[in-house]
Amino acid sequence: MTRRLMEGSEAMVEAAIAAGCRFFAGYPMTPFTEVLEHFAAKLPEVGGVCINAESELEAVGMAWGALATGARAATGSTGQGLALMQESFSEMTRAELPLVVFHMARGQGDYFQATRGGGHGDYRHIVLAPENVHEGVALTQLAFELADRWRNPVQIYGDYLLAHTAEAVVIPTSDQPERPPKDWAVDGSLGGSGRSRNLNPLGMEKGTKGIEPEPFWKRLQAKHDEIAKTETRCDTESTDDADVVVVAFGSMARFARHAVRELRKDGARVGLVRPITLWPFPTDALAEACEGVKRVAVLEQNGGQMIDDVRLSILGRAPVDPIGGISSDAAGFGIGPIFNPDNVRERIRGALEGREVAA
Amino acid sequence: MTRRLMEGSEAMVEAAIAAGCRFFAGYPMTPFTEVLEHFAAKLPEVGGVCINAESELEAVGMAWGALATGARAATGSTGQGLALMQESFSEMTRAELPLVVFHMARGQGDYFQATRGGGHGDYRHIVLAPENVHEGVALTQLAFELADRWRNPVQIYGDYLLAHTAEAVVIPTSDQPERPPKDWAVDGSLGGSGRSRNLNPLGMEKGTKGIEPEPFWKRLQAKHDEIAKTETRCDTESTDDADVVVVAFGSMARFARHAVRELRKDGARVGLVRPITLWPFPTDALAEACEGVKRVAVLEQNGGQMIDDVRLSILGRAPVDPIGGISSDAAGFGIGPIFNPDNVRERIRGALEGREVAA
Amino acid sequence: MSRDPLRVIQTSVTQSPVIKTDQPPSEPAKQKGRFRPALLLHEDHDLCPGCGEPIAIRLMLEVIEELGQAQNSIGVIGIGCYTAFTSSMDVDLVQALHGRAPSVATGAKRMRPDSLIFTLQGDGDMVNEGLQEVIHTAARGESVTCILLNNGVFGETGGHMTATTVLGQRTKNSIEGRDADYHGYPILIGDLLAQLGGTVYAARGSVHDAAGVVKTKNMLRRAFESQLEGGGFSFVEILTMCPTGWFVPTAEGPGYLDNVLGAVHATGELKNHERLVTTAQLLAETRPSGP
Amino acid sequence: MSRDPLRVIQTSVTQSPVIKTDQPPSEPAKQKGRFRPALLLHEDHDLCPGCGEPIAIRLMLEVIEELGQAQNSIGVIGIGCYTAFTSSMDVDLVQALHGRAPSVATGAKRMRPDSLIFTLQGDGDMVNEGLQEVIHTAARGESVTCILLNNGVFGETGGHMTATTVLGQRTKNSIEGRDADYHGYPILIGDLLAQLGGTVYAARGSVHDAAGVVKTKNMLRRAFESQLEGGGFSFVEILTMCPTGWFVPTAEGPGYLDNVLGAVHATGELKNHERLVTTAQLLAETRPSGP
Amino acid sequence: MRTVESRGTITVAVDRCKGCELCIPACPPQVLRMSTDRNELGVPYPELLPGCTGCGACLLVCPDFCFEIYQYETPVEYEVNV
Amino acid sequence: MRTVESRGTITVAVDRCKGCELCIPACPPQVLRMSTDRNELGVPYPELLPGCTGCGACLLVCPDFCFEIYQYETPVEYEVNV
Amino acid sequence: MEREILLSGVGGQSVQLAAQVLAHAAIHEGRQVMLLGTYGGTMRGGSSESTLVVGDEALISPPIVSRCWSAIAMHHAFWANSTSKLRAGGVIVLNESLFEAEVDRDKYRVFDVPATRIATDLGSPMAASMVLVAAYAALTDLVGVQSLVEAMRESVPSYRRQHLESNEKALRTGYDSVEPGLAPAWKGDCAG
Amino acid sequence: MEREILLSGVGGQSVQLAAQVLAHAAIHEGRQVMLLGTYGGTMRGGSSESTLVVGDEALISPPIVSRCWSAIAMHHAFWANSTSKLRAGGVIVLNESLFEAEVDRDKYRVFDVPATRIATDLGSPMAASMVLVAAYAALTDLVGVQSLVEAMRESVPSYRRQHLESNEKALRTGYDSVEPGLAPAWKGDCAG
Ligand SMILES: Cc1ncc(C[n+]2csc(CCOP(=O)(O)OP(=O)(O)O)c2C)c(N)n1
Ligand SMILES: Cc1ncc(C[n+]2csc(CCOP(=O)(O)OP(=O)(O)O)c2C)c(N)n1
Ligand code: SF4
Ligand code: SF4
Ligand code: SF4
Ligand code: SF4
Repeated sequence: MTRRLMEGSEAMVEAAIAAGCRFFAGYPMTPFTEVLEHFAAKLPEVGGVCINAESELEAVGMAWGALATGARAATGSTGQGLALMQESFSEMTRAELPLVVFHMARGQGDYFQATRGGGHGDYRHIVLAPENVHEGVALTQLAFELADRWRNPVQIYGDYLLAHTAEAVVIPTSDQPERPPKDWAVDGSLGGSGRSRNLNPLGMEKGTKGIEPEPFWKRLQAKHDEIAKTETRCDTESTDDADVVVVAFGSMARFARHAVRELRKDGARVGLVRPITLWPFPTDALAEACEGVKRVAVLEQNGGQMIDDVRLSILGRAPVDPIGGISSDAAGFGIGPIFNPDNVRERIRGALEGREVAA
Repeated sequence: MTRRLMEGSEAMVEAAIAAGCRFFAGYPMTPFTEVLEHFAAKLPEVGGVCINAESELEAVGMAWGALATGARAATGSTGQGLALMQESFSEMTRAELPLVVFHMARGQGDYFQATRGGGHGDYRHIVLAPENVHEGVALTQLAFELADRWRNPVQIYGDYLLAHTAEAVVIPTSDQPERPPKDWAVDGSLGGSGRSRNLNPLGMEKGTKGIEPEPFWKRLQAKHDEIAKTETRCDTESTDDADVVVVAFGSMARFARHAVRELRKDGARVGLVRPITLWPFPTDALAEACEGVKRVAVLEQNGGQMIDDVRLSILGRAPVDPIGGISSDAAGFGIGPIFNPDNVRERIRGALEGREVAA
Repeated sequence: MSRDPLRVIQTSVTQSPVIKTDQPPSEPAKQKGRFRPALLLHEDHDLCPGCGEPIAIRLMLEVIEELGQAQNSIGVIGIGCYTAFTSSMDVDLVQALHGRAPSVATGAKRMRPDSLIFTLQGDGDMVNEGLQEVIHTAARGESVTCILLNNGVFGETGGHMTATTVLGQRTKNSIEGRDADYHGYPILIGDLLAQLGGTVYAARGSVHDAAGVVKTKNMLRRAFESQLEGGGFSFVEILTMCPTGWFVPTAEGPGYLDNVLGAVHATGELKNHERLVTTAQLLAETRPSGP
Repeated sequence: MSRDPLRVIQTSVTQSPVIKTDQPPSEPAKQKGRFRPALLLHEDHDLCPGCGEPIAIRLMLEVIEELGQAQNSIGVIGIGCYTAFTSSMDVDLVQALHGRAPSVATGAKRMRPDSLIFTLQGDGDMVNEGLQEVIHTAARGESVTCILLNNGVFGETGGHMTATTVLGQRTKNSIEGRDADYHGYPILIGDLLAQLGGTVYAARGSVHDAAGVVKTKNMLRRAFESQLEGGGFSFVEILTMCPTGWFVPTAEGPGYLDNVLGAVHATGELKNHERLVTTAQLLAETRPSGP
Repeated sequence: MRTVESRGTITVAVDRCKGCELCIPACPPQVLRMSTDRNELGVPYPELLPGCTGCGACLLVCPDFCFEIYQYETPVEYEVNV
Repeated sequence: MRTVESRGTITVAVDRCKGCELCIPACPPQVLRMSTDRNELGVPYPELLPGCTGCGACLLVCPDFCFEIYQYETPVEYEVNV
Repeated sequence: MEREILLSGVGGQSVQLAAQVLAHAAIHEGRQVMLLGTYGGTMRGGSSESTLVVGDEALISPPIVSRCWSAIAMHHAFWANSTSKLRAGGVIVLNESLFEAEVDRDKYRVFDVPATRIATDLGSPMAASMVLVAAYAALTDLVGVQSLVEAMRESVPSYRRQHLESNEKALRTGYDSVEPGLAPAWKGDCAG
Repeated sequence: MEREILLSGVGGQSVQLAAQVLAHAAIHEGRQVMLLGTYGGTMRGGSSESTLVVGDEALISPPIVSRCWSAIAMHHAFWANSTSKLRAGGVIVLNESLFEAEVDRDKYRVFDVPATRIATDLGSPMAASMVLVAAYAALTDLVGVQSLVEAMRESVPSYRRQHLESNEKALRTGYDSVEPGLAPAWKGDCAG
């Protein structure tokens, strides 16, 4: 169990392979490109396959096929590329395929995309947002577990900083829990018997005529309700006596945590709630952590997206104010000037003082 | 101004053409297909062009090109096809193109897609949800006006019932308000002069080096804030003394209205709020209409999507309960058994009696 | 429904006795053909009268059975009228989205290189929505077999023009006939695929008559065999009747296919390992007098 | 950066006087060529040393100017390294998404049939992400001109394999060289497009040497002229150096282009109205001894 | 009157027939014709006249899986009025 | 010593040159060579020796728009040590 | 006042055309209408139904109704849906020539019209639905016969122009085949 | 305790390699590290910077810092960013051979190391960054020289294996070129 210095992209790829991922397909796009490159280099070494797909649409289709055979498989991109995969995402959710998606976003503006999706109909992906490379490794492995457990796609929402920051990490190897048998997958062996399978997103059964989407979709909805009940994950710090609770996820939370600790040193009563699962959103944990606070300050690097979920959790019991905003570097890759400890501390101080914080 | 019996799809196409739409591209998919068919038949008659695009991705791209030249242009599909257009949708919003989208959905499960989108980054479309064919005509014409006024895409969220129900309608002709000059469009004439244009989603200016996305995106955000302030539209009925307010949109609202009137006849204190703009959501109007109510009942044909916006409007001031649910016909086209006046009335009665209404 | 209910069926009524055909013969006889192929769970389907797709599906299932691949096959099915057969085809299947089957097949093949992996797609699915997928899959040389049911229209959505619709053909949105100036030219997908480096077998058959059916079955066999030999990409295009989408009387479907579609999308083998033939060459051979 | 900063530049040092070139000559002389084409707002750009794309862009802008189309052109630009030129090209432009330019050009052309509408795309953009768009646009016979800058890699994202990368070529994700079995075969996009009914002109040029540059410019002229004649789809593929993506020293770019890319994607006219030539035929003519 | 030999015969799933008539021209000896009756679906269906060779062409072209094919061990003969 | 005639000449935007050397082999009379000096960008740039014909090949292949081309009305002669 | 009319029959019986003719005729007479046709199955012989709502002013009824005032039945095959929605006292006009199901004649006001026979007698059996809607119009006074004729001329697609004459004859004959105004639509309130 | 180190220089000066060597060496000595490299511009000669945080336990610092404890400067060109973040009393180790900017020697603890000259003297001018980080390590006791050598062996990519020897020599010479422990990293609290 040696620690190795790895950028987030490499560490997560190693974690995926250690978790049994044997297929990857993707199309380059900054800052996701390195994830693809590492899969391309490392998967063949373990007998896996990485395809440099000709487009994002083809990448997600290839992952679909690999998953259908029961393999652990993944794809990924940035928000732009994932936008192209939205039809597949919603239908793969309905086909109950355990897809894992590496989303290396250009910032946090894709929160809605990740949590509400742009596919059609009712469906949800589990969305995990690591704060740092260590957690990137852990959540990558969790992603494969959850995907299989629920037969539902899981997205890992990272960004440029997560992909490119190197830390000394340990990749846990195969002390994985026993995997559930994939008695739904197709291996081609069941034809000619009347027990052949039809892996499809419509609830269509072999030997019957027509489809019955309503009961099928309701069953999926019930599954999503169950996931929402059992799979929320949340990290809180110093919320017990807090006047202001800061809510932040992913890389932004790293800066928020640093600022909260510094401000605490100065005696400020400020706490942090960090949703680890963006969906299901940790509504209850957040509500509990914010009981009695004077203000909830939402620090997100976008025009205001997660704040909806925060408000839905607080439901008017305290003012919920944005202290983040759109922030971008010149290349548009998502490392905006908001990623600055002083800047973040000033924003939080503003919230503590009840000032309105300009985006 | 004769009234003519037309299905929603035909009426909306005629309304679009009367509003000056001269380009359409689409790919068939039930229940959107007839919109495409009518455009294909009618646009050439007025010197316009309708292309039977080879896919949804190509359809939206063609509309992009037509819009760039300053033409009024549109595309459309069902939620599935629109899922494929998500990358274009978000980037067209950033390129400030006045796209109109005819979304003939398979039910109401695409509320999130329409209001939050599946593109990347911060962007919004104006979403108009007609209740019937008459309003379909009016909102189609409004869509083209709003798209031009704000240089922002506008979606019309319809469904199978809107597309296929025939009503006797009048198509208002060119008594359109004066159109703002499109001093941003490209007609090819500005080259060689140093004043040529570059119509792009990145805020890139001619003659400069590099891009500056942050101020550009912040300006768009400010525009969206402005739209949110000025363009909400909402229809309320019998809410003044209501114990229960039902919130419903589009075709579902037709059934809700019918039920509310019948229940009022029986003396029940029930009212209706119908968001006409799904984005911007009429938060204030809804909050006002629901002041003092015992319960807000959300009737939507999906697993619970608009209810987020309703709760964000009510913010805990009254219980907000779902009384709709997933409901589909066998073909999955979206005419589920929930579209039944008795059924809807019973659900509302349940809300009046404080019962939990099963989906 | 293209069938005009008022049309009176013209049959040559002779004085001959009509033979009872409601049950197997009582005289000693050997059964040479069954209602349905072994790999079909039941005969029922909702496809239109005179549709060519069920005929093609029969062939495909027969070949899978005959090659002993019933328990070693995964089909990836597109979206079109033929999709209705996913509940009755007795092989393992994956339902793909409209246009996306070749990529799905690719992922499956890479994880199960020894299985027979095929796609079943319509022309709308493969040549419109998913053109890029099939070309890249062929160029990549994936050892999968893509089967195209080409009727020159979107059957399922009501008979609109596709990228294979031939010039002059009437469809729901080219009601005066496909016009090159306004609608462009049809794509000879077989030619595009045959010339790619990764393609080992490509052929175009038809089910408009019994001879065509027999030839098409052989093409399917050769395609699957190429895949099992592990060589690369194989492709069979099958011209099928869609009287509904064509707005022609049902019984005229085969003739329309032969005279209209077949005059452009000529049938024959386009590539068999080294041998490469273009559709133009096939046309010159099989219809020297022109369409 | 592919350039090794330690590499010593070898130039043949003679005893000749070095001529001052920091300003125009004082002797009477006629200016025959300017730094930048008239339709470029400034010379600065961030593309790598030895990149072939700026050379191709110069040609394109010169032809537009020479045809008198400076004030009648709309360019639709894809996403790749060349996108950086959108701020300096002095023609009206529409920025398209990666892969989507041909459809955007289609919509623009249909609304402005008299304008010169062209796309500028890389091989990743056109032959990977947007393969289907350009093929359908050609088949549809849209009177637009699609210009492909083909360097066989995704330059912008760091030199990964594309659908035109030739066998054996080293790229960032085919580091041992493109292997047909694992990565498949390159697509000769010009051949696919040339044979479509809607295409009137298709050619493949190169900017690896001055003769190639001159020929390529003529191809661009013929393509634009075909469009202005209203005939249908026209296409010019231009092979460009990407020393960065190829992992070769900058100065070796032209030679690598000629010997590696050019040996597969042979240059020449593929279609000029009725005359259709395949790349295989071009190769046989221009490189009879083989690559 | 003349004698016609049937080397084979068929069974027809009449109620599955959709009346498309594809089988009629497909039959090489031309011994299929459409009924004047209509089946459960309301359409005419094929009737067999003497002279079937058991070639299976009808089966090959029928989209509705209506045919089974038999070959007699010994041909069967029918008397036919011409 | 010998005399070399320049029928044309060039101006070079030295500080824009990225040192790619594409112009060197492109020059038909081979009168360009890379400098030993480095420019603002830190790279060598082309120097002109006598014998330029003003053909413009360097301009055609330069990706950085570094060349202007002139043709002399009367050729200019240079003395060269060989 | 709003009147809901459910038309039903077997695919191929021109049920949708009949509904359109009724709808167009109502528009001619200044009324509001709403019409939604639904088809079952893809094969000939599947169900063909249509819901038509006619009213004086802006309609409140949604396009799918739970209860209706009247029903027109070309055939008994897909009749169950209509009968389940009909209010007690509702008006039924049925095609006596083909209709073979039980109808509760105490609960509903039932009128039997031998539409197919009348149409066959006129030499155009396919015009039976015209006969039936015209009879319905006469019985209920929903619309006049002249409006029906004009509406039919608008509704028949151009490639069926040859049927205009026979359709007109069918409408007029059907209209005259019953005693008018027995079940008036626009007097009194909604039955039941 | 956490120590932030900003390394900066011009592209081509092996700044990123130097940062990695320092990071790997810290890992060898059981510490937590975090490293983020950033590059400016696409051309040679653009900025090359790296932020390295080394600490005893789970790090709190985010990958971009506002204030730092020390800076290593290979060149003055992109020095402004580092200097703006340095805390008063912060440690600066600079490449005296090339560095030409003004530095406030009252506010910071500045150490001049002629790294490029030393490396050139050793016959490998490209190893100047090795000299400089080793000198830094010695001055701050951040890591030992043996760790540096091993870290360098891990960090150099396989196609640069021929430089292992010269790099090692550069590290050892750099380490010995200064008086060790003058600005200890792990004693006392964060300066300023
Ligand atoms: C993304 C997407 N767009 C459109 C559709 C609607 N659609 C379903 S089937 C079909 C046409 C199928 O045509 P084809 O593939 O030719 O098969 P056929 O129906 O003729 O057998 C279309 C357009 C869809 N399912 N998905
Ligand atoms: C949908 C989408 N996927 C991926 C990208 C990322 N991307 C930007 S440029 C590029 C490669 C461009 O390569 P090419 O078109 O060959 O042009 P070059 O850079 O070589 O000039 C890629 C993959 C993108 N912008 N959009
Ligand atoms: S529409 Fe055409 S393809 Fe579809 S079932 Fe009918 S005949 Fe077959
Ligand atoms: S990466 Fe390649 S294509 Fe891009 S600028 Fe550099 S050399 Fe040119
Ligand atoms: S081919 Fe089949 S379905 Fe068609 S008429 Fe003959 S038996 Fe009936
Ligand atoms: S071609 Fe241009 S950039 Fe390259 S060395 Fe010559 S002058 Fe410099």
